[in-house]
Amino acid sequence: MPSTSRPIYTETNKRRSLDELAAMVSNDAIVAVGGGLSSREPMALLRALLRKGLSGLTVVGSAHGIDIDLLCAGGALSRSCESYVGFEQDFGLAPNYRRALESGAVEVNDSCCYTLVQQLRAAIQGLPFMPIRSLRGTSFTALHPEYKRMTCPFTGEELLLVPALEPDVALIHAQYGDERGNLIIQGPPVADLLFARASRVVLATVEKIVSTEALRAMQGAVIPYFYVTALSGTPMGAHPTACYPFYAYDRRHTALYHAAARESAADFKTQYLDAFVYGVSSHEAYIESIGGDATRARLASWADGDDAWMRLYLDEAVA
Amino acid sequence: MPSTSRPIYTETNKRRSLDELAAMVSNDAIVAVGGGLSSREPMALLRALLRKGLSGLTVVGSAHGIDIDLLCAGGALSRSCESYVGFEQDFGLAPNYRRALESGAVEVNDSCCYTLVQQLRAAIQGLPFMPIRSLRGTSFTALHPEYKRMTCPFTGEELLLVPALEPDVALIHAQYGDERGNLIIQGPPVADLLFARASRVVLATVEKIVSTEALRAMQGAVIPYFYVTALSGTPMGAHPTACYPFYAYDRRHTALYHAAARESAADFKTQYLDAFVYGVSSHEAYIESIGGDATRARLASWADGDDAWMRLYLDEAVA
Amino acid sequence: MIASCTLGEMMIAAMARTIGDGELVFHGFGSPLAQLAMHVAKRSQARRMVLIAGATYGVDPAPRFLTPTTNDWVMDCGASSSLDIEELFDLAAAGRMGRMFLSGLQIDRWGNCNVTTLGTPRTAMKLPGGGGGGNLSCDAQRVTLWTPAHRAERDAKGRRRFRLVESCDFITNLGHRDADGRPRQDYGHQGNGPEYLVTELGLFDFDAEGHMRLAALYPDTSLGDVQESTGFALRVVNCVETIAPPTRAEVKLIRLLDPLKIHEKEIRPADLVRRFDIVDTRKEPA
Amino acid sequence: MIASCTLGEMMIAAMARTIGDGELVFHGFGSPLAQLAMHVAKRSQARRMVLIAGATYGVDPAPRFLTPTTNDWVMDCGASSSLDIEELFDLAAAGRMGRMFLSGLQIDRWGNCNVTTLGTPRTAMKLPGGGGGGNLSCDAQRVTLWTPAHRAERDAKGRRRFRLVESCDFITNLGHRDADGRPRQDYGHQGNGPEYLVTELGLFDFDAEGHMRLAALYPDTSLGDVQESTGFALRVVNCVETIAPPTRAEVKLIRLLDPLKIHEKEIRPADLVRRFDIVDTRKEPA
Repeated sequence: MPSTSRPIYTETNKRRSLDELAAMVSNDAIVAVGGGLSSREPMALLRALLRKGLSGLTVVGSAHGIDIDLLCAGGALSRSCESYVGFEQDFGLAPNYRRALESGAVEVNDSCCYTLVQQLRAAIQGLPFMPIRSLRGTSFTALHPEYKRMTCPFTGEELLLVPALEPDVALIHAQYGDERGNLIIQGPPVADLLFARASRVVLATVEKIVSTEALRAMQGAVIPYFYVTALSGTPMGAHPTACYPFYAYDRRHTALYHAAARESAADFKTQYLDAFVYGVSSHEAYIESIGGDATRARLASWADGDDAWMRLYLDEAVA
Repeated sequence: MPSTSRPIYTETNKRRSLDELAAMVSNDAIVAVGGGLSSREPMALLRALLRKGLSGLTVVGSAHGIDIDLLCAGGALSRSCESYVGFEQDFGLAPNYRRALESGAVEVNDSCCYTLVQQLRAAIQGLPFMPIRSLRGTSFTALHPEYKRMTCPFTGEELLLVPALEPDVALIHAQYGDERGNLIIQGPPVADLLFARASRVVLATVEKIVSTEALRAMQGAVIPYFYVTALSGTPMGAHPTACYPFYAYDRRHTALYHAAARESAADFKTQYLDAFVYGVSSHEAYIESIGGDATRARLASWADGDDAWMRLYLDEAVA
Repeated sequence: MIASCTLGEMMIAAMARTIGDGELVFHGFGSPLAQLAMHVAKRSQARRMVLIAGATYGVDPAPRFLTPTTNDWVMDCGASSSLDIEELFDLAAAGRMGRMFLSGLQIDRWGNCNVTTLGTPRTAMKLPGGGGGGNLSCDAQRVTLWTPAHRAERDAKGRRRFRLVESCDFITNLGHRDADGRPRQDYGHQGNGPEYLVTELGLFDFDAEGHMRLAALYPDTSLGDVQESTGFALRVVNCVETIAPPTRAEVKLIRLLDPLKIHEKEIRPADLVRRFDIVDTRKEPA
Repeated sequence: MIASCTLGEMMIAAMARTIGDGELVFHGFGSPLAQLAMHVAKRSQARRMVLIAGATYGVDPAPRFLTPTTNDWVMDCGASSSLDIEELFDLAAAGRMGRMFLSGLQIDRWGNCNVTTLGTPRTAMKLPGGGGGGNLSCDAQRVTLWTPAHRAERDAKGRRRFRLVESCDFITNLGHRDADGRPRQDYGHQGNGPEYLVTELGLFDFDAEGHMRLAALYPDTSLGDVQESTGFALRVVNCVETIAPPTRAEVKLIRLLDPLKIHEKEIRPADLVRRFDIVDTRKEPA
């Protein structure tokens, strides 16, 4: 629980390189990964963390996929408190995640979305816990002996108390940011606003760094600068997840990822990690490795209309 | 506390007249008045309530002014749980409010902004209470014997538990709304989003009723339709408080109000209530009574630039 | 003219019919059958329902086509507003969520679902996890369960791995009784628990004890089919009905909404070939 | 060239100097002196402060002119983002609000303030109320108090009604000890309580016990002035200093920010005529 006052960040220029951001994450940290499912996950930053050889991380979050699966493949995790990690109906279970959790290498410590929300809210409000009514009767209470029960002094009913969760670091990919660290998230923010408020350090990658005036004119959720520790301009930084309006979900690349992951840990290492993570020295090299401008153009084609958008998701397009 | 499930409203056409809205508020209700200070208070609806002769209301809110003062003058209240009622440095104390509370006609039950936020949040989350750390050591705890203390089972520290507050009705003035009840609030929402989520009935007046498509294209805070019980298109509905971008705070009218209120209850009745509340049969008649189009144009002149904006607030302009 | 429909379309229609008008309804992610059921209901018997999309939390969106993943801007098109994760879950916690769709890799007689881990105490198989199901199964007023994988064929050793199990290895989503048999009511949750289960073999409701009960079969399934694929003693209503097919308009709507046939990814290959006649006695919706 | 400044400008400068760089600072409503102090600090020694405006909750706004009321769009002009009431108060509750300005119609030796009611137990005079002060006085890391109405003239009966009182009739904002003398630390609040009090007669800090202590006087006020207007035994620092005037640039800035002289509404008529020489030894900010 937060025993001391929470930090704010007021430097006037917070631009850093992707590797500088990665260097601000420590082994064994509690990490909140932003975005969710196939959307706006901070993939470039996660790849940089893997290249750095980070380990022992605990991840917390709501509904995730390739981000957590990749961290599992890279041996970065020791505990998963996510609510969901998978590829939905699209490709099914998350193979690297399964291997890591079934082998015991990563501790199974699943949570639920609202439990997470309430735990983050407690941190944001400087409180040691938040009450919830739900979850009693499920197996989550046995998996989380840290939850406590109380008898409500107003109603006499039983409530569950979930402790404050203050991630050491939040990793967020946003569409836009300014030098001071203001971030604009367009489309569903998932849990990112909560992560930004609850975490001690907030590291952001953004598609575009723009002026504060330009930010102000945009529609979208704003994370005020004083929560943000540092940011990096990282175009295509969420690939292969979507970052609209810049690019859609790269289903073709995800199919390739999942096919390699399904084989075995060894095959995934040679076919995917060596090709797209360890074998590329920078995010720029990664962009080249996935096809550079041609891929960029393909994924931007969603904006050409419903047919073009649909075409990105045809099974025939996944080859 | 909320013992049963909370209502949602899904009628496809929620447009009602101002008087129909007023008819939906009962004597003795707990009422959350939206807006704050000199901005976006639902004044037209409050005047309609006074014309209806409503009484026994409890009001809850953060920082208010002429709205609560007027309700006091009209004898509508029996208890005030506001955090602040006054005219700031501008005109000082709230005369009708003072008379009502000093005479004992209205119970003094002041609250604080964050206490209110947490009590509304409890209602919104279906919880019987919310913890806070602050307020212990002040006199508010004696004024509110309903607050309870607990020893935190995580940290051993003492916390204050404030009970859920579910207003019977929220009265909100917004810039825009659609037939289904979606509302757009531009500029500071004050506590209106919390009021909308926490209250059993939400009655809104709006400057303009527009299509859902038009609403969607606008920037601003949205109150989704299912919280909203009914709404009325009521241009100038916040007068004499501001409703930008339509009109600024009518300082001249407020000066006239305050001068009458300072005199005595009797003088206020004849000089103000009879002229602007009881003596006008409708909101349209009220608009005429305050100068109609000329006043409208004067208050819209803020948009002509800083000098024009400043001119509205010159002491010389208050005559 | 549409003469027949698929199993997926049958299931979608059956799920859609569990939705009442004026309910606030939510589907999670990775659940195209539930997504389509909601869009069908919204356009037929439940025009005043509040449709909240999983993952994007858009209110009443009108997506141009169903996408293979749930958190895609396509799914948010036309939404009249967007909630965030806090507001969505608060709505449920305050008892305002009328209905939620939930599923499980294990579902027991009380409607408990497991999507967390198989094998106990050691994790033999890690499942994806339940998202917000642990919370919403307690908070949503009513729950419709579904699974398109009820059938438990014998494996090479002649054993069946049931989807409808004697007991869940982990209770991700709470049904009518917890692992110790304690009734849900004891917990004082906001919600009333599972009301229906739609599978590819039949439709179930829950009796006064909270026990699952076969209520209807498909034209091509039998009581025996259901019994042999169910890991606990079946309870059956007095008069088992036959699940009605969707109307032609509903089938047309489903095909329009899901041109990529995303929902068929949920259906097992053997069930993809099942066809059901549409004998349209109900009035087509306008 | 500006040769002198007013009392208001002196007070604004003294209040501004209590702000540290990099602090998140908040003023409430109806407090033009505090508003101006924050804008002055933001443009001089505390350029990295996070300035959160009362009532609008705008972050770092640059209003074109001070308005007679606080929740006016003018005050929000140029804000880089806008918080809402929840986020603002959460920031404080989590210990992120570095400083808050608070005042009272009664202020006692421990820095408790009353803006709720005069007269106890019966309300003789209803004051406007404290807004969020009851919460923020506990949560904000540091508090600067101010009042431009310290002077307590004798009334017709020769009695003084003190602003700095022996004890508050109601503790709206918590200082260093509660009504029973219990120290603030016992409560485990996030914040550390009042650090300074700026009045029209002098500047106070708080000693290790949490007791108010005269630390500086204006060039035109004396220890005697302060003592006779204070309702409790004065404590005084060893070496009482003289409050420094603002720089010429600061005065210019104040006059630019407040062309309508809104802040003078806080000042009593007798104090409006006080003037202070500006002997500018400090370097003007760029």
